[in-house]
Amino acid sequence: MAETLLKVSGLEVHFPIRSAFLRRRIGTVRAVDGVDIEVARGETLALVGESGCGKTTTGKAILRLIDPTRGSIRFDGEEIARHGAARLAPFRRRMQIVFQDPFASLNPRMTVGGILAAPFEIHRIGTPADRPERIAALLRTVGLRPEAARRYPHEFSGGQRQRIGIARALALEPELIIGDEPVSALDVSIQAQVINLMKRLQAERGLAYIMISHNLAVVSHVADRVAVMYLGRVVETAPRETLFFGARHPYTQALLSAVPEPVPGLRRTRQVLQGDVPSPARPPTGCHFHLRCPIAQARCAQEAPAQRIIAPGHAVACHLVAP
Amino acid sequence: MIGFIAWRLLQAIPLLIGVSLIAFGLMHLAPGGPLAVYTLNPSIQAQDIERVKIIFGLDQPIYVQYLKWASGIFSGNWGYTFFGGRPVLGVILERLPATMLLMGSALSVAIVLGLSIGVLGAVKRYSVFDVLATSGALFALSFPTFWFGLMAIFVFAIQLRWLPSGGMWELGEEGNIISLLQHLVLPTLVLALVITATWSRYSRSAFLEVMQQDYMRTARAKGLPPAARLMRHAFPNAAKPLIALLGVELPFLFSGALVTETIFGWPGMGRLFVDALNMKEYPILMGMMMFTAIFVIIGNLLADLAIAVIDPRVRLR
Amino acid sequence: MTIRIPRRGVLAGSATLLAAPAVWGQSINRDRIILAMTQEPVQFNPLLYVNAGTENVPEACMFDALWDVNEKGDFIPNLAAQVPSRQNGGISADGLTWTVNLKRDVKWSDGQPFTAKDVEFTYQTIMNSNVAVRSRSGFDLIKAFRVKDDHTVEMELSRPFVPFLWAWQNMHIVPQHILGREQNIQTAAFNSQPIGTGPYLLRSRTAGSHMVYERNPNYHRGPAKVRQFIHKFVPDQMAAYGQARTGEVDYFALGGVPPDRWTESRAFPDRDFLVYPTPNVQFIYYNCGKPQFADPRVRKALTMATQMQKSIDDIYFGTWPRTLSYLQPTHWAYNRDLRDYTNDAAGAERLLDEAGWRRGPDGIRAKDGVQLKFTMSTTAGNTARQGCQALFQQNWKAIGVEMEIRNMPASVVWGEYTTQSRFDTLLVAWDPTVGLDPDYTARCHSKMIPVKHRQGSNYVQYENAEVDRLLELGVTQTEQADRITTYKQIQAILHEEVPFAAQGGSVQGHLKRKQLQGPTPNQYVTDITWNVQDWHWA
Amino acid sequence: MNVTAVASESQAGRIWTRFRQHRLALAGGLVVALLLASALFAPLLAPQDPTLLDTALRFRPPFADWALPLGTDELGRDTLSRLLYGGRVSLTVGLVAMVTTVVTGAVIGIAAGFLGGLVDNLLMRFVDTMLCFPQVFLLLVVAAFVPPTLLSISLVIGLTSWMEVSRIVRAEILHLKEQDFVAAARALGASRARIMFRELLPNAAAPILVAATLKVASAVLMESYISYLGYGVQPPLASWGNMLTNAQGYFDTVPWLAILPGAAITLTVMGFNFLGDGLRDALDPRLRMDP
Repeated sequence: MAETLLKVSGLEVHFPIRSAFLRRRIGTVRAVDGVDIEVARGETLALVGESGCGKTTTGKAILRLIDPTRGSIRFDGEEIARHGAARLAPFRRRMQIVFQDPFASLNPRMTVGGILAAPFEIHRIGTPADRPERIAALLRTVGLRPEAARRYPHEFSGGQRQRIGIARALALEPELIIGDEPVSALDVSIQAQVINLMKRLQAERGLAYIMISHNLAVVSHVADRVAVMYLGRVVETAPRETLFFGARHPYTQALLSAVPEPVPGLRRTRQVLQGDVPSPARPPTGCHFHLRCPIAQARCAQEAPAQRIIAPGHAVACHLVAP
Repeated sequence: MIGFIAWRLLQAIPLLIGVSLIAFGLMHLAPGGPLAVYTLNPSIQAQDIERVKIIFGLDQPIYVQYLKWASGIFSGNWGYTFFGGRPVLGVILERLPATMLLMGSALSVAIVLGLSIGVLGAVKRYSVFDVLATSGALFALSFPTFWFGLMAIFVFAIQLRWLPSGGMWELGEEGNIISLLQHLVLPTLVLALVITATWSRYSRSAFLEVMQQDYMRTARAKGLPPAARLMRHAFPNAAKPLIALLGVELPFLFSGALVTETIFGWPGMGRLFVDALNMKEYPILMGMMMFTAIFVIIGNLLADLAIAVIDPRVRLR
Repeated sequence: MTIRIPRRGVLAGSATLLAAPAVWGQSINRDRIILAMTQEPVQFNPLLYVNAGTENVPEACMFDALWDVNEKGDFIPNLAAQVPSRQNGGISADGLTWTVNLKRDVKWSDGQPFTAKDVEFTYQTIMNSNVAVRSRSGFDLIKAFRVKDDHTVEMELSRPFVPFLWAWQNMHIVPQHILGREQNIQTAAFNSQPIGTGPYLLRSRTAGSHMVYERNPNYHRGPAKVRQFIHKFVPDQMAAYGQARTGEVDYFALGGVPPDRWTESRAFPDRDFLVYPTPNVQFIYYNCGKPQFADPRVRKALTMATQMQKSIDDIYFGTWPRTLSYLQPTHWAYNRDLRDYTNDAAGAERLLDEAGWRRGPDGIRAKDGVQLKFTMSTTAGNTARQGCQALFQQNWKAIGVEMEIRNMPASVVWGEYTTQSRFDTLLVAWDPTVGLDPDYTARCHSKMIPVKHRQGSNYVQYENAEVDRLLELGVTQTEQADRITTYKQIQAILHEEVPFAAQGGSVQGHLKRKQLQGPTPNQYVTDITWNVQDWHWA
Repeated sequence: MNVTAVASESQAGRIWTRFRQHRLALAGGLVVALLLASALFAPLLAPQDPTLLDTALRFRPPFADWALPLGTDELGRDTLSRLLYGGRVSLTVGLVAMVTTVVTGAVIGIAAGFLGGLVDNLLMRFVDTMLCFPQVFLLLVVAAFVPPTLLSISLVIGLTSWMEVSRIVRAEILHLKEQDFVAAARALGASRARIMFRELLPNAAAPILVAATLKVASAVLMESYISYLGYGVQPPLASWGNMLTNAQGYFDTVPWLAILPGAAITLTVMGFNFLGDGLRDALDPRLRMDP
């Protein structure tokens, strides 16, 4: 495996629940409850799970848009989990994000040129004079005409807007881009174009991606490795092929079986999970999944399983999965 | 919800103390005082004024006067008026219902009218209706309330004789609801005029803003009929800043009520406040200030609750 | 426009529906009289002063003084059996002992008998330093107060004081059996639920709106002729005038028909327009303590330059009588020999030149480094007074005098700004100081300057030994002819030395239904309801 | 709208193009410009001294006499001259107060809405406190401490009427700040100031502009009210507001005394309003231009 770019370990993000009266803390939402992931340079890690499992929060915490409660985020070897705004500034250039909703992620009152100039202005890159050229180059990179700079976001289609979002993310020449469901709001036909663009950019620039998605079809297209999250924890991490064809964690298996033909040739034994996803404010004891797990045992209710490596690159957090 | 309300009410206590301190301090620091009233009494002389000053306790340091007042409030005693020596709370409470009625009716009329005009203006932007409504609203804001009040009396009471020119009831008809409604019409309309104008401007803008939003385009694309789009999507979103405005509107409405009540002889707090301000009747001014403060706090609380009802994403904190 | 007609119909229809009596307020209800004023009384204890004019109404309705004064200026007995005089032995030969016999069989409205104890208690309350009483003028001269029997009191004065009659005319008697028990008269419940001996009883009060009085069947001067008397408050003057026109009120008194509407009002066929003189005279007050105004010639020159008559004709629409002294021209002590020297810019310039005030390079007159430049203040927002100020400003500008208008709210301008003589000039209207007696000691005796002697109301800081002497003489003279001579002299001196320049006597225009009888203009009182027990429907 | 046709223009040029297409806005701008010019050149334009009174000529109706084109008031002063000079006072008060109101209200609203937490709580409690006092009271108290110059009157009016703007702006910001473009700006490392004033402020422009136009009118009327109470411009100096106040007694007999200054205020407010509408539309790229 190539050089590790990002190593997240034991990441927790808790939101306090406060009483309305006197603002006492009366509980905690454990949105992210001990996540360990690694991303190598040039690699794409997909972070999958149902909505509410904490994958977006994980992404935002890595970018430090949300402050992590506990745990470590090492970027290129440097611990950034506790950095203040000033020490964080250089890392802002190296990690970027592409949002899910291409309508909400672009400021409607700014021209595309203005939106793309922002990264340069903030980081004082180049001179005002050479900015139009930089912006034009960015637009060309994502397949738009330079004239687009003078237009406003609302004049573009969803796919075009997402390209603008990508262009903005690229402006600072980052090493890691977190895609937070970057294509889920787009029409299927457009999705492929955007994904292909991202893949091309990865190839050209050696970018690493964390692709946050609930869409396994998309994941199967882009990911090198996949991490599956359930209720704030990663339950299984594996290379793409291994995950789709040799998933070991009962939750991953259930997830795969629920999706109609995510990957061509995938074996489908339909497994329906019992019950609802528990509230992250009151997660079950032990293994978070044990209440719904078809193979749960007494031990699962008491002891949280750690991720164990069962094969090279394949880790599973389950007491009942043997290597 | 209950906890939230309780928390906000608890927060109100320091706020009220702050308001009372500032009000008391400013009032006493500002030039002029209640004794000026006595100067105009021809038979009052310098020595009489000195004596009254001591009777009213105005010779004491301000903080002593404040502490006296504050300790009174804590024991439920709002003090006595300088002139007439009547209990302040009673003086205010006997005026309160009339003001509440007038403000309530004017606010209801203004919200309904202002919102309708604003929405129509936003939907039919730059139509004849919109330009007329805009001009009308700005016209309404360009003349002082007393002018509209006097015009209304002149036209509807003196010339046409359709409606009474003032008061709350026909004398001797106290309690007669028909008489009350007849007397309520003109002051309500005059007071509502300015608020309607303000509201129509803000709501037109808020709806215009919302209707340009992408989710409205989506709704249109989905083929929702215009009325449904307006009610289901535009309204809840446009309402938020408007409700925030409503919370602020109360003291403003109160100021408007001052003039309207004076013109129409409406027996509310308006005239009381004006007289108290003119004569520097500190105990009444303090009492009314505390009442306004309580209203503002309740008004803002209600506004926040309303926003939370409309928008489930807003958590009450 | 066919579409318009039904619409109009709907509008008119709904309006008529709402306005049950389609025309408002035309009919007379002979069971009651509705009196409108722009101000509301805030308390009903006649000893605690707030608003003259409006608080005189509850006072006149519910209370009685020892004697009243009628429209001719004659005292008429009320609670007293007769007005004390030398002739009837009520006043001793030296003028120091006053004996008052009280009416018998007068009852308070709660049924208790009225006695000399009540008069004594009223006197004691007036002198009680813990009560903010309206005035002690005259009462502070009482050396000894004796209750001779249930219906006789005797008062001994420290010096002869003829205006003493006015003091009691203006002071209504309060019940000892109720207020005597009160710890604090200032905040007594009595102040809003009074018990009196007067012609009417308070039946109900709607704050901010009106008060309803019911006739007192046992009134000692005979029951009033109309069952109900309603005192209604219409704060806006124009609105009140409107109600008087529509008949929503029977009589509009204070603040009166605006001067520009007098002609119109006189023409209403079913209304009477009454010109009601007040004791109030409007002045320019010159602060003699300021260097600009120390020289009487300057004060006179400034006054000469003003167009006083024009200010009355054009700003008060000619409704006010021009007066040259502190009394209304109809007052018995008014000096009719005074000559109006105003509207004489040339004379003013001569006089200023003579006094050594010469025009400087900027056109403003100056002397010894002092410029003839000053401010004039009055209550802000009084448009008529602002008009006068603008006119005087223009008058003075023409003779090289700069006046700057600096108006303030009443609570500021009449506060220490006035009482501590901080002003340059004021535009102010004042009544005489002891009832309608011509005595003016408080306003112009040199011992009555508050900044110097902590007493009196000589805010202009005027000092003149001859005036002092005459003032002291006037209050001891019992013959009216003697007094007229004295007060004419005082007026003549003031007219030349001008510590305050009189502009005009204020009058009010009242509008009433023709059928309402009884209201009688009386320049000797401040309350138009002085004879309310006689008001009736024709 | 043809995008390519304007693609070569600068952004300012583009806004101007959009603005120019807005006929009402152009008219509004013209009216505002004329009013400002007339106030500025009042000494040149006014037929006579606005304080010169001649009671012999009072209550002249408008258009009856060429020497007194708009008639005279209750003291026989020339109405046109008073309107022109009064415009200087009223426009100054209206504009300065409006700017003060809007700037203060917007800054506090944005700061409270965006920074949230303790800052929000403190600022909003401050707003609540200010709101607890009737504006008249605040005005009188503050005015009593500051010498009454035109500037101080305007500032005092502005500083006692911004609370409404701040609450509206805050409500708007609370809604806006959850949007992804704000997160995107943070991810880029934008400072809080940049986010507040570059990203959020333009999006809250609509209610701010509405507030701005409405405040011009209310400030002009408010000036008359404090004059009436004795702290504003002193007579015989004219302002539109005190012309209205003085006309109160003549509202039925000499109605133009009120109508003329009222019309001047209406004209001003309308001018600013349409100008504001046009500006907002020009600034808001999402709107179609079809007036």
